[in-house]
Amino acid sequence: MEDTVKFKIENLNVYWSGSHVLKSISMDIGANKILGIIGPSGSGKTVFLRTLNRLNDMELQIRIEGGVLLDGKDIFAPGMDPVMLRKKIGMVFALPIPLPASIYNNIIYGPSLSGITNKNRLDEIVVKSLKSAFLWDEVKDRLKTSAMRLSGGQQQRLCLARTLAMEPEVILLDEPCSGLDPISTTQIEYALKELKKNYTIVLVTNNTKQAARVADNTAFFLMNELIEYGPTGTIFTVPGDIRTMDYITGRFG
Amino acid sequence: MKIFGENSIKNLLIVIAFSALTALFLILAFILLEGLPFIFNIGIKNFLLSSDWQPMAGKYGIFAMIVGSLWVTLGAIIVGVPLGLAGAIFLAEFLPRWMMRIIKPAIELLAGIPSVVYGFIGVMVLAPLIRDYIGGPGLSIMAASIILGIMILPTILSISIDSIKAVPQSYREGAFSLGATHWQTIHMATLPAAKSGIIAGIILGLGRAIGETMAVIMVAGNAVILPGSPLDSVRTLTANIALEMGYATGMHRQALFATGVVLLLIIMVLNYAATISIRNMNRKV
Amino acid sequence: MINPRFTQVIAVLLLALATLFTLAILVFIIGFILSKGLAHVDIDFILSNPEDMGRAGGIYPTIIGTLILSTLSILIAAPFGIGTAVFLTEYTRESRVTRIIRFGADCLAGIPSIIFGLFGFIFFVTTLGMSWSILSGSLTLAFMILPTIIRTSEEAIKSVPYAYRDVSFSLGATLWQTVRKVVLPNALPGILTGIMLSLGRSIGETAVVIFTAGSSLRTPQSLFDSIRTMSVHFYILAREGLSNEKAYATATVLIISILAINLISYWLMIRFISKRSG
Amino acid sequence: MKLKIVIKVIIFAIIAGFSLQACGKNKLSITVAGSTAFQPFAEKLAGLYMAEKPNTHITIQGGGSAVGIQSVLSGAANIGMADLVQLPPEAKDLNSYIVARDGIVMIVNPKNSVKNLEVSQIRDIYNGKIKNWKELGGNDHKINVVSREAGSGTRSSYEAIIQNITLVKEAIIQDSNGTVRETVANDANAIGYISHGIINDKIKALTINGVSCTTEEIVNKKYMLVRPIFLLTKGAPQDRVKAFIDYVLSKNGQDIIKANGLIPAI
Repeated sequence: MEDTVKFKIENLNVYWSGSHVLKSISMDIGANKILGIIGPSGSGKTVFLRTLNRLNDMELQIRIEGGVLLDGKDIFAPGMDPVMLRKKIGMVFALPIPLPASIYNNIIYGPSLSGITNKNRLDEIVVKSLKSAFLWDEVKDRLKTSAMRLSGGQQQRLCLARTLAMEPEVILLDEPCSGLDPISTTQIEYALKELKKNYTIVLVTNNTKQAARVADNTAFFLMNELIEYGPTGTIFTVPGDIRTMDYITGRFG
Repeated sequence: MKIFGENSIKNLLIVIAFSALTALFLILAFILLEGLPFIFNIGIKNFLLSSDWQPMAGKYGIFAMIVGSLWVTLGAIIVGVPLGLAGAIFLAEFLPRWMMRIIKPAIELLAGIPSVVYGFIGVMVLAPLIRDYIGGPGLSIMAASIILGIMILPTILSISIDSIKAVPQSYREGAFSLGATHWQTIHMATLPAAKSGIIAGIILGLGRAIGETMAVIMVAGNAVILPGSPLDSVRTLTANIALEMGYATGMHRQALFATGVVLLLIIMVLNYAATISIRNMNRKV
Repeated sequence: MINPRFTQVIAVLLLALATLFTLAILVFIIGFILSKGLAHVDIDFILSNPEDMGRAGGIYPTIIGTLILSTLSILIAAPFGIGTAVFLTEYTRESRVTRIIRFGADCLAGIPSIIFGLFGFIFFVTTLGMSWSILSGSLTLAFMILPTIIRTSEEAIKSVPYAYRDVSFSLGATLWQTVRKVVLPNALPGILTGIMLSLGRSIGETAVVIFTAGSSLRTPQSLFDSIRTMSVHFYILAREGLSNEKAYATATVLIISILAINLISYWLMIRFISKRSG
Repeated sequence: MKLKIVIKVIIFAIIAGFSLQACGKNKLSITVAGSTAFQPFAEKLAGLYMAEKPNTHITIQGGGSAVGIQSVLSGAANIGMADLVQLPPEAKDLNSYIVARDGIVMIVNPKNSVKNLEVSQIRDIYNGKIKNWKELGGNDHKINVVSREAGSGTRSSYEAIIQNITLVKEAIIQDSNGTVRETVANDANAIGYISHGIINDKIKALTINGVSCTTEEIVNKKYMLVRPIFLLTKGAPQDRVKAFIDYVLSKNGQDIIKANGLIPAI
C-alpha cells in the first residue's frame, strides 16, 4: 500500500433491485501487486469486481454511489467511456468461457476490436500472450482448432491469455480456479505471480489458501461489507477482527 | 467517432424495432378506412345480421358467412383437437425421445404443405367420398372441417407437446408414488397442469382455421346459405373475400373490406383469449 | 370397478391409434401427390416454358417466380425481424415499450393471410401504384413473415449464453461489436431455422400472391413485373381444369421443395442443439 | 461467415441482374388486364405477336372483367379485357372492340338423361322453382345447382341473357370455369354453365331450345347464350396499342382465336 495506488475506492455503495449489495467500501489497490479478495459466497466479492470494470452497467436496476478512481480519475465520470475502461482492465471469469471459435481467434478478439488488423502484429500478440499464460507449448501446433476442445485448465489459461492480449493495466480474476484441478490451479497461480511484475491483479477467490499463497494484500468481505484489509501476512496471522479469524480458520464459510 | 457509431446503430435499431408495430398499424388503418365507412353506411344490422348477399342487387348481408366461418371452425376443432391432443400425449409420454425426434418434425411437415394442396386433395378425394357415401353435394361443411382439422393438427400437436413437457417431473412423481398407473397419472396430474397451454394451442389452431382461405374455397362449396346440416355447402368470410375480390369495384369492394374488418375482429377476440390463457399458464407454473 | 391397468391399455391403444392416423394422413397426402406427379416431373418440366396456359410444357417461369418472390421477401423481412429481436433482447430492458412491440408482433402473427392480401392490394398495388409486381408481392409477404422472424430470432438470441457477452464486454467490445461478433454468429442457426420456416410459408402462400404479385405466366424482366409462383400455378391448373397431370407434377415439385426446406431447417436445429450442449 | 459472403453475392447478383435487364429494356411495353376467360387467348396472341415484333413487350394480367375496366380507367393497363354482355356504366366512355365471342354452355353429368332445356326451365332451375330432375324428365333426384361467383363475367352475361334470375341460395359457387366443370363431372345431379371453349367428355352439353352450342349455330345467331369479348382502351388507341388490337382483329389473329376454341368476332 505504500507503493503507487492504482485504484482508489471511496465510500462505494451498490444497490441492486432494492438490496444493498456493497456497503461503504473504501480501499486502495496498489499497482503491481496481487490483491486477494476472500469471503463466503454472496458476500459481494463478485459485484465489487464487476464494478471495477463497469461490467455491472449492463445489469438491470443497479445503482452505484461513491467513487472509484483509476490512476486518480473517476471511472464513473460522465466523460469516461466504459469500453475504453474495459480495454485497460481485463477480466477472467469463474468458469472458463472460451468463445466458440479457434484458439487463435479467441486471442485476437480483443486486439482486433481495437483496430489491429496487421497479420504479423496479431501473430506476435498471440504468441506473446499464450506464452505469458504458460499455454504456448501445449497449443502452439493447433492454434486453428476450436477452443472448446481444450481441457478446463487449458481453457482458463486461454481466457487469461485472451485478457493479456489486450495489454491491460489491471487484471480482474473472479474465482478463476473454482472449476479446476490442483495441477491447473498451480499453473494459473504460477502465471499470476509472474504477471504481477507488469500488471495490477485483483483475485477474487473462495479458497482462502489460494489468497495466502499468491496475494500480496488480502481483503475480507462478509455480508456485503469490507471487514478487514491488509497485507496478506498480517491478515492470515494476526487478523484484527474476530470474524476474519473465524473465516480463515474455517469456522464458517 | 466510435461513440457516434454506437449511438446511430442504437437509433437505427429503435426505428427497426417499431417496424412490426408500423406494419400492424398500416394494415389496420387501410382495412378499417376502406371497410368501416361502408358498415356505417348500410348499417351494422343490415350488414351483420342479414344473410342476403347479392352485391349486384346492392344487398350486402354477411350473417350466413359469419355462421359459415364459425361452423367450419367448430368442425375443424372437433376433428383436429382429439387427434392432436391424443397424438401429443402419446408422443410426449409414451414414446422414447429418439422416436419423438423423428416423428415430431414429420408432423410439423404437415404445417409446411401449402394450403392449396390440402384443398386439392379435399376436392379430389374427400368430397367425392362424402358425396358417394354420406350424401349431399360433397363440397360441404364436413369436407371443409376435416381438411381444416388436419391443417391445424400440427399447431395443436406441437404446442400441446411443449406444454405437456413443461409440466414439472415432480407432479408425475407425486402421482406415481401414490400408486397411480401411467395413464392415471396423465389424466389426473399431467393434463390438468398442462391445461392452459393446451387451450392456448387450440385457440391458435382455431385462429388458423378461421383465417384459412384457399383450402376452404376449394372444398366448402361457397353457397351463401345458413347451413342446416354438416352436409350443406357454406361460404366463409375468408372465401367471400377471395372469391369476389377480383371483380369487385365500388360498394362491392368496400363490402369485401368490411368483411375483412369483421374477420379481423373475430381473430382479435381469439388472440386475446389465447393471450389470457397463456398468461394464466405462466402464472401457475 | 374397472381395472386401472385395463383402462391404461385401452387408453394407450387409442392414443397410439390417433398418432398413427395422423402419420397416415401425412404419408397419404405426400404419397398421393408424389404418386400421381412424380412420373410427369423431369428436367424438361423444370427447365422449359409452359405452353397453352400450362396445359403443356414446363413450369420454369413459376420456379423462377417462386424463388425471386420468396427470397426477396426474406431479404426484406430478415433485417427488420432480426434487428427488432436484437433491439428487444440486447438494447433495452423489459418495459412498456418492449411489451407493446411484442404485442404488435403477436397481433401481426395472428392476422389471417387473406387480410395481408387485401392490405397489399390496396396499399402497394393500388395506393402506391406498384401494380401487381414482384415488389408488391414480396413486400406484402415480408409483412406477413416479419413476426415469425422476430420471434424465432429472439429465441435464438436469448439462447446464446450470457457469459459470452460478459467475456466480450470485458475484452473491451462495444455493445454493437458484441452483438455482431459474438451474439449473432452464435444465434445464427436458430435465426436460420426461423428464416427457413418463413421461406416455407412464402412458398406455400397463394391468396396473398394472387392479390399482390398477380399471375402472369412469363419470366419476369424486372422487379415491377408480375409473376406467378408454383403454388398459384398449381391452383390455377387445378381450378381451371387445364391439366391434372401438370397440376400433380407442379404440386410434386412444390412438395419436394418444402420437404427439402424442412429437412434443412431440422438439420440446422439439430446442429444448433448439439453445438450448445457439447 | 462464408455463408454471409454467399448471401451477399446472391443479393448483388439479383439486384445487378434486374437493374441490367431494366436498363436494357427500352422495349415498347403493353399491359393487358381483365377477363380470366380471355386471358389464355390473350397470352397466346401476345406470345405470337411478340415473336413477330421482338421489341414489343406485352404483359397479360387476369383479375376479371371488372379489374380490366378499372385498370384501363386508372391507366394501370393499356388494354382492358371484358367478357360482359352489358358493359357497366363506368365503361361507357371507353373505346370498345369486340374481338371474339364465346358461347356459354349448360352442362350436366353424362349419367343424366336430360338432353335439352327450354330457357324458362333454366330460369326456374336457377331461381329454385324446379328442384328435382323428375320435373324435367330425369331421375328422381334433387338438382344440385352450380353457379359462378358474383361479379364473374360469365355469370353476369348468363344472367343477363336468361333474365330474371335470383340465384337459389343453396347453389354451390365455384370461382372458375374449370371447377364448375369438375364439380359437374363428379356429381351426377349437378347442373352448371361454362365457357364453350373448355367442354370435354367428362360432362355433357345440353341443347337450349333444341339448338346446340356449335360455332355454326353461334355464327347463325340461333344459339342464344353468347357473350361478346371486348378489348377496351381509354381514348382512341395509339401506336403500339393500336397495332396489337389490329393484330388481334386481323385474319391471322382471328384464326388463332378460332383454332383455340373461341368464336371469331367477324
